[in-house]
Amino acid sequence: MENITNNLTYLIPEIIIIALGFIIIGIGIFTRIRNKFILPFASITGLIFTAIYITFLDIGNIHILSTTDHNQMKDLLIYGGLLKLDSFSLLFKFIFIILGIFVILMSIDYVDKHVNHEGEFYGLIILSIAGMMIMSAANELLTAYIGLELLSFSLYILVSLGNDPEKTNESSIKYILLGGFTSALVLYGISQIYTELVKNDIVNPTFFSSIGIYATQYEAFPPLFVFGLFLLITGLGFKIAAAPFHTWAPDIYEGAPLPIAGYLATASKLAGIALILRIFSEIFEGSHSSLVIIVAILAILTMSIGNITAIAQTKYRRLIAYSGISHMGYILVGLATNTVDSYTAIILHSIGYAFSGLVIFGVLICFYNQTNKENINDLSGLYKTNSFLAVSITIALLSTAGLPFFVGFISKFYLFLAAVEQDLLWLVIIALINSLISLYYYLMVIKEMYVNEPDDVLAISTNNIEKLVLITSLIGVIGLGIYPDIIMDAINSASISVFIR
Amino acid sequence: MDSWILPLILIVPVITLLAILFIPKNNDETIKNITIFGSAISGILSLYVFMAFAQTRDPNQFDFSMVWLRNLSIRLDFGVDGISALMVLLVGIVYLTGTLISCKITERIKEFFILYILLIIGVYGVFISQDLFFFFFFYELAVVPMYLLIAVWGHSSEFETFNRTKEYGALKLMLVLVASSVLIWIGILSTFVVANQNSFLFKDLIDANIGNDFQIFIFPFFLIGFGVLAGLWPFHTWSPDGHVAAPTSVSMVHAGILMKLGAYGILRSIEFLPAGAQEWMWLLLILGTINVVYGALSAMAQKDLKYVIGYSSVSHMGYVLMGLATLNVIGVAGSVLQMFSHGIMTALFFALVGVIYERTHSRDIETLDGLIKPMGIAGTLFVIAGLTSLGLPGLSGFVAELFIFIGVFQTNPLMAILGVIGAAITAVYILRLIARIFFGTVSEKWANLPDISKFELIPSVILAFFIVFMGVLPIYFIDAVNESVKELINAYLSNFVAG
Amino acid sequence: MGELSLIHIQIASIVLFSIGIYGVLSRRNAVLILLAIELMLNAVNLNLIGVSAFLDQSRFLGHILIIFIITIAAAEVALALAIVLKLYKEKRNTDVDKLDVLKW
Amino acid sequence: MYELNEAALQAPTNLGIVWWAPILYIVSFVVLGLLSRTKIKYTYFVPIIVSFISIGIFITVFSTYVSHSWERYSCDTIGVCWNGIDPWFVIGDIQMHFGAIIDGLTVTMLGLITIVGSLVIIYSVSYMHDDPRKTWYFSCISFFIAAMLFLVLANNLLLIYVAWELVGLGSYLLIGFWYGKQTAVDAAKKAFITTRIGDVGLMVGILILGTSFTTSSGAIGTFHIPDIILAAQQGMYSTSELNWGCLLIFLGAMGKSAQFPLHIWLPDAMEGPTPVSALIHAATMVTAGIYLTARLFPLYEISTIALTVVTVIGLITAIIAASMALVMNDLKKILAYSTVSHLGLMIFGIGTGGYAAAMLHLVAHGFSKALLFLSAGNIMHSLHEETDIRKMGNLRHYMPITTICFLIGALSLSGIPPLSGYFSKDMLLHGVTHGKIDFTNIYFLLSLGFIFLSSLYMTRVFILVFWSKSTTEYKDIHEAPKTMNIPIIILTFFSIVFGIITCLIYQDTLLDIMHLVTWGFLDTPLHFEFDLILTILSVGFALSGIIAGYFLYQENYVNKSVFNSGLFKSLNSLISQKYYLDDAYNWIVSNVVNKVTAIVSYIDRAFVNDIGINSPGEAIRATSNKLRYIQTGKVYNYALFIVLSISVIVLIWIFLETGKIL
Repeated sequence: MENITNNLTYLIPEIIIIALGFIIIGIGIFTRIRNKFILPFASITGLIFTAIYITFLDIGNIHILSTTDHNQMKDLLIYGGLLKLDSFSLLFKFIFIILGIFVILMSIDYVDKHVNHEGEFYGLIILSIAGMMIMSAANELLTAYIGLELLSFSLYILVSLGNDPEKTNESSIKYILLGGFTSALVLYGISQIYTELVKNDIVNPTFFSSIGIYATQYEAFPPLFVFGLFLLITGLGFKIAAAPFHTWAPDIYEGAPLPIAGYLATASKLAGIALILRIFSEIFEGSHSSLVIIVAILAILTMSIGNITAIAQTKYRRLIAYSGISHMGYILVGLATNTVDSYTAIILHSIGYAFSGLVIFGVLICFYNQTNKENINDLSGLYKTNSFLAVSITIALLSTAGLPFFVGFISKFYLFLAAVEQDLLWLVIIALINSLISLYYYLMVIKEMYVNEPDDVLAISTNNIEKLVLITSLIGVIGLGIYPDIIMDAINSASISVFIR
Repeated sequence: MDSWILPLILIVPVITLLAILFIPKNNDETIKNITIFGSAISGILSLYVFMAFAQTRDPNQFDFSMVWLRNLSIRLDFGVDGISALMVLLVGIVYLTGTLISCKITERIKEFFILYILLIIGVYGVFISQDLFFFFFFYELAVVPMYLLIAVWGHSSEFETFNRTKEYGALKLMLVLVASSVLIWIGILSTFVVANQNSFLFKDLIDANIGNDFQIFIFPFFLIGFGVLAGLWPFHTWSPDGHVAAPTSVSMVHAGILMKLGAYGILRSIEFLPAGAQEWMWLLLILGTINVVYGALSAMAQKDLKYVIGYSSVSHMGYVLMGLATLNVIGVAGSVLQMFSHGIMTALFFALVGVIYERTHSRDIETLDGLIKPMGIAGTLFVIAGLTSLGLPGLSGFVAELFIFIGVFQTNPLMAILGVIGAAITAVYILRLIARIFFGTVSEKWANLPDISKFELIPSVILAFFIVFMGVLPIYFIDAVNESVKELINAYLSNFVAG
Repeated sequence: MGELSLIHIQIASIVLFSIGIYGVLSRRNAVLILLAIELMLNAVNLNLIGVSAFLDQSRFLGHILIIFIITIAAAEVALALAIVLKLYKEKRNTDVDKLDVLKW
Repeated sequence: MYELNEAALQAPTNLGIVWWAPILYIVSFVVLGLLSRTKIKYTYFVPIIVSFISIGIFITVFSTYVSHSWERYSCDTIGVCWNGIDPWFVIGDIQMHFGAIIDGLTVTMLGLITIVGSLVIIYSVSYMHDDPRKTWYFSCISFFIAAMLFLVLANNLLLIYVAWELVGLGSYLLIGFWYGKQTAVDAAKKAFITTRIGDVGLMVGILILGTSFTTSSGAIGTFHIPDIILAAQQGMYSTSELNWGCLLIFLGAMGKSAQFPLHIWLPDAMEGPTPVSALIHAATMVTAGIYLTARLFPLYEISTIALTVVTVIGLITAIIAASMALVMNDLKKILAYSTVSHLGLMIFGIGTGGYAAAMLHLVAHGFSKALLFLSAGNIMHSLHEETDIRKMGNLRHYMPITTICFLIGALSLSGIPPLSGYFSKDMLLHGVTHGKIDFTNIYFLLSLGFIFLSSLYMTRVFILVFWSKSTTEYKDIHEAPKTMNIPIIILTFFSIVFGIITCLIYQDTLLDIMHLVTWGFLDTPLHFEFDLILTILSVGFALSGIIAGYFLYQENYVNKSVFNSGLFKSLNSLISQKYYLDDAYNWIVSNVVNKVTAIVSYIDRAFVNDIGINSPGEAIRATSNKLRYIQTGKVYNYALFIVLSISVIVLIWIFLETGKIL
């Protein structure tokens, strides 16, 4: 009892958020609110408060910057080590909250137009944030699984809140069926791992750390354990839409409400990455070269399929989905590298990716709200109809293509440098060729917007909130590109705390 | 003690850019004036840098250094030696003149200038950064705006034989250049790892004494990667199409400066990969020679005025590459001078082609004739540029090409002879061109075209002035360049004396 | 016909799991697919209970896992059924074969 | 290791004044060039004044030079003239100074250029009087003369190359002066390109000679002519180097001096204004090649192969050009071909070792041919640019002065004593007979044939233009104005007295000057020796040519039908088609050059671009269109996909671990 109560103090952020989520849902259900701003702003205030709490109060004298070098690294296990409190988790929690805030801001108009369950919409977003926070803090398979499911369930519902009934139904059915299927696979994987660890009576058989211990002890894994491991990887890969588990992503992005697609593309992928980093930093303990190779193969598949398939797309949602897939490929490159540097790079890259993803979806939401058009060539002449949107999305696309002045360049450079340091030059070459291919379809989009004439010249307007969101995230994209050093402390401490432990 | 001159060279365009950014769209005049003002300041700064260097010849006088990214120990490290000082001057000149020329642009002038200045920032950055990472950073940055600049403000070319859209030109340019930069990525990353100095600074990489085998393995990546931007055969086709599609001032910057980035990159990579350079320079020599002859022959076959110039710059970049390939003081100095000379010359060419196109709305050599009668000044300037490109003494091209010939002749006489023959071919097509479009009887539809206007005359005259100045007093430029080249080559040679 | 040992349970769970997978792959009815997924989950449970009963008598961690899994599975099914119901309301059938608007 | 040659005496400082001649001309070029778009009249006074000054300079230099012992003076840096100036540029360690050699050769050329130059300028004043762009004309003339002066002063092969190119540019500008005329434009283009082909040889030759050895000071070589010659005499060059160097440089000389087969540009160059033809294409520029060959004669002396080539080329040119001059009907073209043939004679003379005689002939021919061109200018000026001699005749009644001058010029070129042509030609023949070369007899006979031909066509021209009945009657025909006649008369005077003065009165002075090009080792007579047999032969052939011409063209003893039958016919057509050389060149241009370029550009498009650059992109796009169909949209397919990929991964794992699949 004693233990539980004073552990609760460390969970205050999660508690606040969950509470907030329920409150918002409640308000949404039990009251009739005409004003479209009340609910989102209520939830945003809550989130901002939590963010501040996470950033400035140091919880159990751990804060985001607590681990700047390997020696004085602090972390804190709570609930008997089920959850781990360290700079990594704090950083990611912070990021999730920020992303949540942005997504909520972006979706105000959309919700007003297309969604009739405001409360559920915002509330579930908030709940999913809680899920992601648990994922990032989880130190144990079951906890991780629970966080994952909390996230997934919220997303299942959110996906089904779309406006176009046919597409929405299809996408939500697909999503929940495949999600359930993979979660079953994951569970089976967990059970196999549990079996193996218990066999070799390792204490706490479901802890990540014990996987690490096992991996260090045994060079050759028994087949069932490997099978379980791969099932686990499958589940995580499904979460971040890495090939060959990516097939759901384009369809769901197309069917889901646009802000939720953005949310899937940014936040939930980051959550998956957080979990993957935690688990793989353990799995890669000891020398298991063939595991590295397999991750590398997955990376190649993901990059290539994502980029090459993207070229043929005609709907911008699917295009973005595929480009997101290819980015997960780059991150898998970093994973295969598996050094502190690569982890730092991964975190930097995913932050940059999230920012540019926010910009892209922000622009597309504005566009969609006013035109209800979904094809890439509907974007034609966007520069004429609204130059601000065109410029923002151009910058975001160029950043994701990895061109300088934008965060994409330095993060990619960092990622690939780390990989080359581990003699993965061949992998890097493939990645570079892929980023070249990606540039092609980004340029196609840019061409549509600037060179071609708009087919109907109705000026597209942007309200202040959208401007705010876009400009803030653009500042993120460009600022980090020009001087990334400002957030390097946080990222370093995070990567050290997850990698070195 | 850091000098703030070089950061200033970057900051001034940035400020100009921001200033334009916050001016509302509609008042073009203000935007033009601000850009001209800013470019004038940059030009003066560049001139100052070059002259100050020519005075003292102290390569460290402008050093500036600050930490940029601790994790990778990337430093923002600026400095110029004779070579880059000359290049900075080149950028300054072309920037100013290009700005003046592009005052004719009417649509979306704000955006045009923003992208244009972005391009300029990129090229300035490449020439002044002493750090491999930032070298590449700015290198890529210089490529970024090209697509929109060409695709939005360019011209497609329709002919009965073929027609090529500006989108195609822009796309090909962008993709080929980025593809080449993939090679440079690989080169830089693996060099950094192998050098193991935990630093991207050129001087650290030079001190690293990278192993020969690795050098020999990695140098081709730099060679081809940078070479593509220098129009290296057979990867040159992006350049004529890009030139032709691009608007005037962009062609000026593109052919005048951007292609020099490639050669400059090769020059820099010789510094820290001497063994690789020694191993591979035969390839560069051969390809460069092919560039010269092949480019000249293709230029002779073109019907489009701008294509002729485009291929001629392919051919002239061939001289630069040949000079680099000699790896002796004379040849390399020659190629540096050729970079400058060709930069000015081709900028003048494109400026005048732009003038002609403005007037006649045709670039078809067959239809243009006798233009020197209505457009005397433009014609005279064009003839000056043409004579420069065929290497006439007393104009900037001669000394450079002479150096290159002598340098190459010492390493490989056959190639030198081919180079000289290439110069002769150049003479043939340039004279054909001039005779075709400027002399002869003027057809009445051109008979009363207006001659060159103020905003076109001033930049053209500035460029022509530098051409003649360098031709008549080459010593001033040579002295500035020679010492740095000597240092570079001696450092290069010392690698083999040592081991 | 010896007494029950862990290996039997594991084999049983693998078989069950495979059947579940087969069901997911072969059924065209959303509800049946859900049932197949449930089958897979139960395979997991079976495996866990066996392992924890035979090898993990000190802590019975497996049992704890099972409790959680069952709960979550229940929630998931509920959610899924809701969505299927929504689908059924509009389409009057739950055949996933008809759901291929979103592709390519 | 080779030591730089310090032997050159320090020149008397007032020789430095020589630099002012080209510099003043440059000034005049710049000034007039800037004024050329203004409406100011009388701008031509600038070049006139400059030309007088330059003649003064020549006289000073000449007298200084003569008054000192006739050594070769080399002011190795312009510093002798202007104290303390940077080198023009620096190649590695080689410093490129404006250096001058002042020796007999230079002085001779200086005299020719300054005198003929100023006369032509004066002549042009009234010839170009009505042209709106005459300021630009005079600017170009000044530019040309300046370049020419630099060329003859330069002590350094690179400087010579520079001046060489600039001279070419001057000629280009002046030939194409009337840019409205397509023929003029084409002629200018042809001239520049043809000479440029020769210049490739020149450049490479210079490179060979300049960089084949390294000096003790570690420089990569030297372009300083005395050093090169010294090096050659000390055997620093391998035989092949020397042969190639000399031959290639001679290729350049062939281009400039219109030697067969590169002579084709010179007749076309007559499209330019006539005074230009007189200055550039008779007296000065075309002699640059002869000058260069003479300047480097010591090298040729060592490389016998080159010398033989020089001799043969010269002789071929002389004969062929003379034969063409015989059948042309365009006054200026005839003069042009005769120029070509005389240039050939000079080259031939150098080849046989008689460079002194060649230089003498160069000057004599320069004066006489300038005279002839200017007279032709008179004629055209009064006949409204008519140049077809068949439409002329009987002009002696209308323009007596021109007639007399023309006659004297023609006779001098035919080598009738005591005109200057006679002396130089005789010396040449003397060189042939006494020179240490093979096939002397053949050479001698051919040169006699040349003499016959040249007198023959000169007679033809003179008779058809001035003597025979005129087929057309002229309107408002008049003698040319004084400003045009005075230069002609002066030139006439020169072509009369020049030979006498040099070869009889002051011969031991002047011939030595002519001769000192050879750095003191002599193999041909220093003095003009009167050789009776030789004189009889040469003069006899010349006279026979004149007589034959008289009977052919004046009295028409032989009716023309003879020429239209049998051997004569074919020969006639062959010659009048210029030996099909132009056709050959045109064929090459249209069927080889253009084809090649077309092929290259096609390859560039079809292979390098479309296959090399485009096709990868196409391929990727195609793959993408295939690959997108993985996405069937069926949920169970997705599930299957997942399951399959898991099993594949497991297989891969097994393969990686065990090295075999199952």
